[in-house]
Amino acid sequence: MRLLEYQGKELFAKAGIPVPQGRVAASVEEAVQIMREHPAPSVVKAQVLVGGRGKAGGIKFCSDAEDVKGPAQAILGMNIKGEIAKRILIEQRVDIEKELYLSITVDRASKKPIVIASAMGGMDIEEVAAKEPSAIAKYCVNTAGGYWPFIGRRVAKEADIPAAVTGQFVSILGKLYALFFDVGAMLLEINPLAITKDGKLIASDAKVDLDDNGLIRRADLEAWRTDLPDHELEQRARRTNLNYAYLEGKGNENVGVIGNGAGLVMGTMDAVRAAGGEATDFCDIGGGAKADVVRNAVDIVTADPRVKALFINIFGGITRGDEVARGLIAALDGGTWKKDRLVVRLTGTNEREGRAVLEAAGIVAVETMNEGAAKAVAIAKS
Amino acid sequence: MRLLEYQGKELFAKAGIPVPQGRVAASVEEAVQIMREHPAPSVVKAQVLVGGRGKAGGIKFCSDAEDVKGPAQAILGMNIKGEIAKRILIEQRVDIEKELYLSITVDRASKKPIVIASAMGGMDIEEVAAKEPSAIAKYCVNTAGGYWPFIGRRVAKEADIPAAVTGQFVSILGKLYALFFDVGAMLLEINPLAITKDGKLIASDAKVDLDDNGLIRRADLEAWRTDLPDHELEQRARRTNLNYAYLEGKGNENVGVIGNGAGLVMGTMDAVRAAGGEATDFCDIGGGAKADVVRNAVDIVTADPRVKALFINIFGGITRGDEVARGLIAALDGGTWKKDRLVVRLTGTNEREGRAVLEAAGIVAVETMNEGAAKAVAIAKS
Amino acid sequence: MSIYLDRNSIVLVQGITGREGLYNANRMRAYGTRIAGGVTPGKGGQTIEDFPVFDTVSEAVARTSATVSIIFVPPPFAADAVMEAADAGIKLIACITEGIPVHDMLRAVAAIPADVRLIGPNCPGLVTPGQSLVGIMPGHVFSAGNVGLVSRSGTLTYEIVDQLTRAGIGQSTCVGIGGDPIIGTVFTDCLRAFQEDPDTHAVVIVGEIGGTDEEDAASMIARREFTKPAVAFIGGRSAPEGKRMGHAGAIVSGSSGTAQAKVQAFERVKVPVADSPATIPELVRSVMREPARK
Amino acid sequence: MSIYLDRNSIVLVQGITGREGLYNANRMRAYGTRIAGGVTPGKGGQTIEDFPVFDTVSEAVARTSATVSIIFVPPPFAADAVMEAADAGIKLIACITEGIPVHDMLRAVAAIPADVRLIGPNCPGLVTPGQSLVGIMPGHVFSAGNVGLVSRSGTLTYEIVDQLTRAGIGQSTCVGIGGDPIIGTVFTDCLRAFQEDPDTHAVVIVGEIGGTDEEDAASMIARREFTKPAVAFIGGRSAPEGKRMGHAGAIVSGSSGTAQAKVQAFERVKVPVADSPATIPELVRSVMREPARK
Repeated sequence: MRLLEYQGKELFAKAGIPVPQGRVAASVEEAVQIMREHPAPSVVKAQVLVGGRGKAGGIKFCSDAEDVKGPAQAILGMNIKGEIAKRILIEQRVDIEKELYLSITVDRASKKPIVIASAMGGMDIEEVAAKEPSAIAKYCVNTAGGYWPFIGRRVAKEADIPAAVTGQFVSILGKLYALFFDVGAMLLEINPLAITKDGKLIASDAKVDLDDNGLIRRADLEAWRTDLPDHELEQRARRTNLNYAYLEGKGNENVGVIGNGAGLVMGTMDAVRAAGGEATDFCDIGGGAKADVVRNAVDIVTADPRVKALFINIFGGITRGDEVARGLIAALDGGTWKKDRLVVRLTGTNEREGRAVLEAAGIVAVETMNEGAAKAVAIAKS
Repeated sequence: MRLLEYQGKELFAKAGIPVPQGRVAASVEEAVQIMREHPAPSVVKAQVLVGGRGKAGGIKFCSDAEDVKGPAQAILGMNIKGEIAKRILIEQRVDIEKELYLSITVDRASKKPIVIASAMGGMDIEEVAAKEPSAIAKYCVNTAGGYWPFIGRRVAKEADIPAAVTGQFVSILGKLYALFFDVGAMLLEINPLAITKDGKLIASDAKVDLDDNGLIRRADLEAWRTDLPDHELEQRARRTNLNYAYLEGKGNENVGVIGNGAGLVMGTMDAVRAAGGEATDFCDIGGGAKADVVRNAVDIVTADPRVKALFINIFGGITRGDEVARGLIAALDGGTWKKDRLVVRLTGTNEREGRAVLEAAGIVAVETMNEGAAKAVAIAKS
Repeated sequence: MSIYLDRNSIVLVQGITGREGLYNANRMRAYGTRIAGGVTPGKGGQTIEDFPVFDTVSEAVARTSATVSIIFVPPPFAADAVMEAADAGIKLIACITEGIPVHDMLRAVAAIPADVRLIGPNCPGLVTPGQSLVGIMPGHVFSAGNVGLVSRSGTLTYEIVDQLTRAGIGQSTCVGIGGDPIIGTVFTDCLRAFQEDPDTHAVVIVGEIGGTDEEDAASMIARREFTKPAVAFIGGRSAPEGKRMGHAGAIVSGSSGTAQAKVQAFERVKVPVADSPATIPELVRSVMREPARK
Repeated sequence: MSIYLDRNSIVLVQGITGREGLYNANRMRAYGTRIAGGVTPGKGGQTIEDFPVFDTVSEAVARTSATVSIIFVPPPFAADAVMEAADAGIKLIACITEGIPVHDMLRAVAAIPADVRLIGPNCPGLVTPGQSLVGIMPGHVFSAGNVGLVSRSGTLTYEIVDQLTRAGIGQSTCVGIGGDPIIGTVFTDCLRAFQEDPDTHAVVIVGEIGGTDEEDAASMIARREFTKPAVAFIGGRSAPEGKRMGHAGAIVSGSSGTAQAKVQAFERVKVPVADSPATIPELVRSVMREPARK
């Protein structure tokens, strides 16, 4: 679950990490009220998850309550790379001397939290990595040992963080590390971590990605979820605990894909493309799905008007073929989707029972994934 | 730093460990007021650190505001094994079905926190260990991994904790473990951990020993220190950061002992006893002591009227002989102690310089520890 | 021979009284796996469908001499179950549970002793065909033979194994390592084990987008630490950047974790990458015919 | 030969710009120890009395190839310094600092890699006479020879070494393991090392009240894992129960940790226990004359 900048900064502030004074507004009136209460040179920032909002005009300046109207009006409702800015963050402007980079993320390879820092902040860290890899310091923290200040000193030294702010840097990293575990983060990124003209470190931006599975331990953070600007079908899927992603690319998406297991669904998407079509979605009903899950998946995937054919690809392990078949029949019975635009491939556990259920409803399952993909694409193009 | 029961229970309650409703009183009036506000069958408990207060009459019962006067009067000011009860804890009585034992302490051998539990609570755990060692379950927690509920389940199983309360037991142990690290404890002991007649676990007693060195991280707890009923000279020593223990045994203590390093001081105490005397104190000026520390040590040790001779035994490592000698001269100059009741042994780092300082003041240092002990005992007996 | 698991492995089922635990305990037993019983806290002493149930893993280990455990415990309690197994002396743990908090696993992998092998979590388990199945895979698609398989995916693995079996290519051991960001066993661990196993003559590596496990495996091959014939497949070539494909592991972030990078990494070390699961058997045959890489 | 430390050991001083750090750096250098420089965060690049100062241990290790570090850092920061040294690849760490929170050390010992030897904290360090001194001991009392010494005490150790040297008994290596409740190296670690060292012909074990380190050492001798001649001394025989003697380690709690129990443990395994430091040399001579324990 990715957070908007203002949410991330709220977490930072609670954790003792310095952030600029700021408040969030959802309307021009609120923005005016904020500037009336805190009249100071400020920056108005679109609260969106996509990158590049600055270039898209999502960051503007103002200095008083009158002055904020224009920027607020311009940004609220702005479409930035397909994402609508529903909120703006109004922050007091900070005089910046230099910009650093600091983040903590989960490192798959070492199975540890990894700290990444650079004295070249303000730009995308991947860009820095490409241009000047030696400007980046990385340190995998021994989870068992936890954070010790020496880690901050070592990273600061290796990243060429100015000596004058090393003390602050070490302290901020310690707090960031504690926050990382406290909220169950996948990523905490401060870019830029600004050095102000008077020598203070302050988090100018905040990028926070929380582990969805970890929210069982932090139900309080779940409340922020509604702020996320995902596709409507994704929101609906999430409410029903379905692994679904709405895919958007060249506009040629035409085959709805449902399968069990992320790998198989991705393989199915690949097979659809290889057959000349394009998947409209990624929909994984997971292991051990019962009939109602299948029914829900069919409902959501077929609610997408781009779907011209639906390909259901099940290889039963923990998932049982008969359960899937029953859910499918129920979805067809209760919905508007027609079985002539449906291709089913069913194999593995309880394959025979499942096929029997399908055949009783007049559906003949195909044998292989490639065969199913070809058939689905043919239907979609017909 | 050991805490009184009421202090320990305050920590338990904050950590979410169930304790009986209770309040502390320092006077009969306060006790009456408490019972007026909470009239219920209650127990009045002397707040002392020594064990065996029950047998000594330090635990009594009452049921209303009138009723509490007698017990309060009897216990407040009571001398229990040399310790004066300055406070009483008035707690609502709990109907106990069974008593368990639970503690966490620092295990030197494994270098880990060790959980100790038994279904035989209410008596001294050493007694249980002697009588029925199989009734005790021990588990060294991997500090790196931290506490996981399986640890509680395993300990509960091995200690034969009744299955009906295992869930509560696991939860309480988890909270106790978190508290252990939170406060930097050397020992957290709940004995008894009572099972009430209605099947609830509750901490009937609380024994908490905090790591003195850890208080740099928990200055808030330091405030409780004044409550401790140590000997007045020990309190004075602690305020000046001197490692001093007032020793009381058979009443034949006669030689004040000062040295550098706990081992050497203990060795000196042993040598004094071997020479037919007995040390009045343990006083370690530590490594690298400066002149003012020596002076303070002499002042405190000789403030004890039992001291008939003073034996200062220094083997210089990080401690420099000349510093010690200068402190000693200053103490003699500024105090009332006479050099004819003083024996000094000085060797190691800057030994020559130190001896020169002493000789200039008319003090001849002895060569060995045994020689010094013999001489000090002879003076004490003269 | 095989890796990790064979006909002598004695297996416990943690969460045996749950729906999936019991269902799969029966399926594993039917396959021939030596299931010694199960563990469910609070239900010790019971017997469920002839499986003895214990309160704790340590008790179960003491009574059954089990050294393998498979975990079907709900996400909030699953990391605890992993730690319990490791603490009790279990040496091979397959954690099937999906949805475990990543931070639970960060703590767990840091605390597990070095001699304990954890497969997963969020994995289908592992199988040594004809000997023992510890997982949720459909046993009938596997056949005994000399090709090892290691995969980040579950169902895609069955798909591929099915193709191998239909083509007459049997397997030594198949390991589904799971799709979570933090997993106990990665490609390189399995390749090291396959390298040591005389009965594994070639290996199929089933990767997917996200992370660098495939690149790490390719580096290991480049260093000649794995020298047997190998074939790879990468799922998710058509997945767009920035979209999470079902589990947190499968996501392309910027230039990292792309299918293209992984395909190139394997091709650089002369490991052919299949376009579709259907072509894998053919590639396996061809690499096994070739002289070994030197 | 020797244990842990010899003339080739290259040593860093953490906290070298502090009063004790600098004083002892000079003393160690005067003894002959190869002091490569020191570390004080924020003071890197300076030179203090010819010692180069670095900001971090990892930088110092990269520049000097040091493998040993001695720590003179104030208590709140000392465990951090220990971790920093271990993280930077230092293999032998002597932590002199007294007063480190026990919970800091609980975390530190759990996180230090197995191949790093930590001596202390709250210890006087160690010395291989005539070769290298890493600690705060007065160098002049030591003399090279074949008797190893391991002690929980600091100053009492000097006392005993002084007696040995005066009696003409030289030492292979003397290790002051420290008096804190949580220390990196215990008696049994040192005995294991002395057992392997051909130049150590006998060992003096200086224990004190509290804990069970002495009993553990005796058990090791009972198991024949240490078979060289040994002599013991136990400080604190006259200490009363329940009083903490200076440091948290030295306390008799009920029946555990008494001097009596420790004396008996050693006597049971035929290790003579000296009544006074003064009688140790004589006992050492007598055990070295006897045939080895079998």
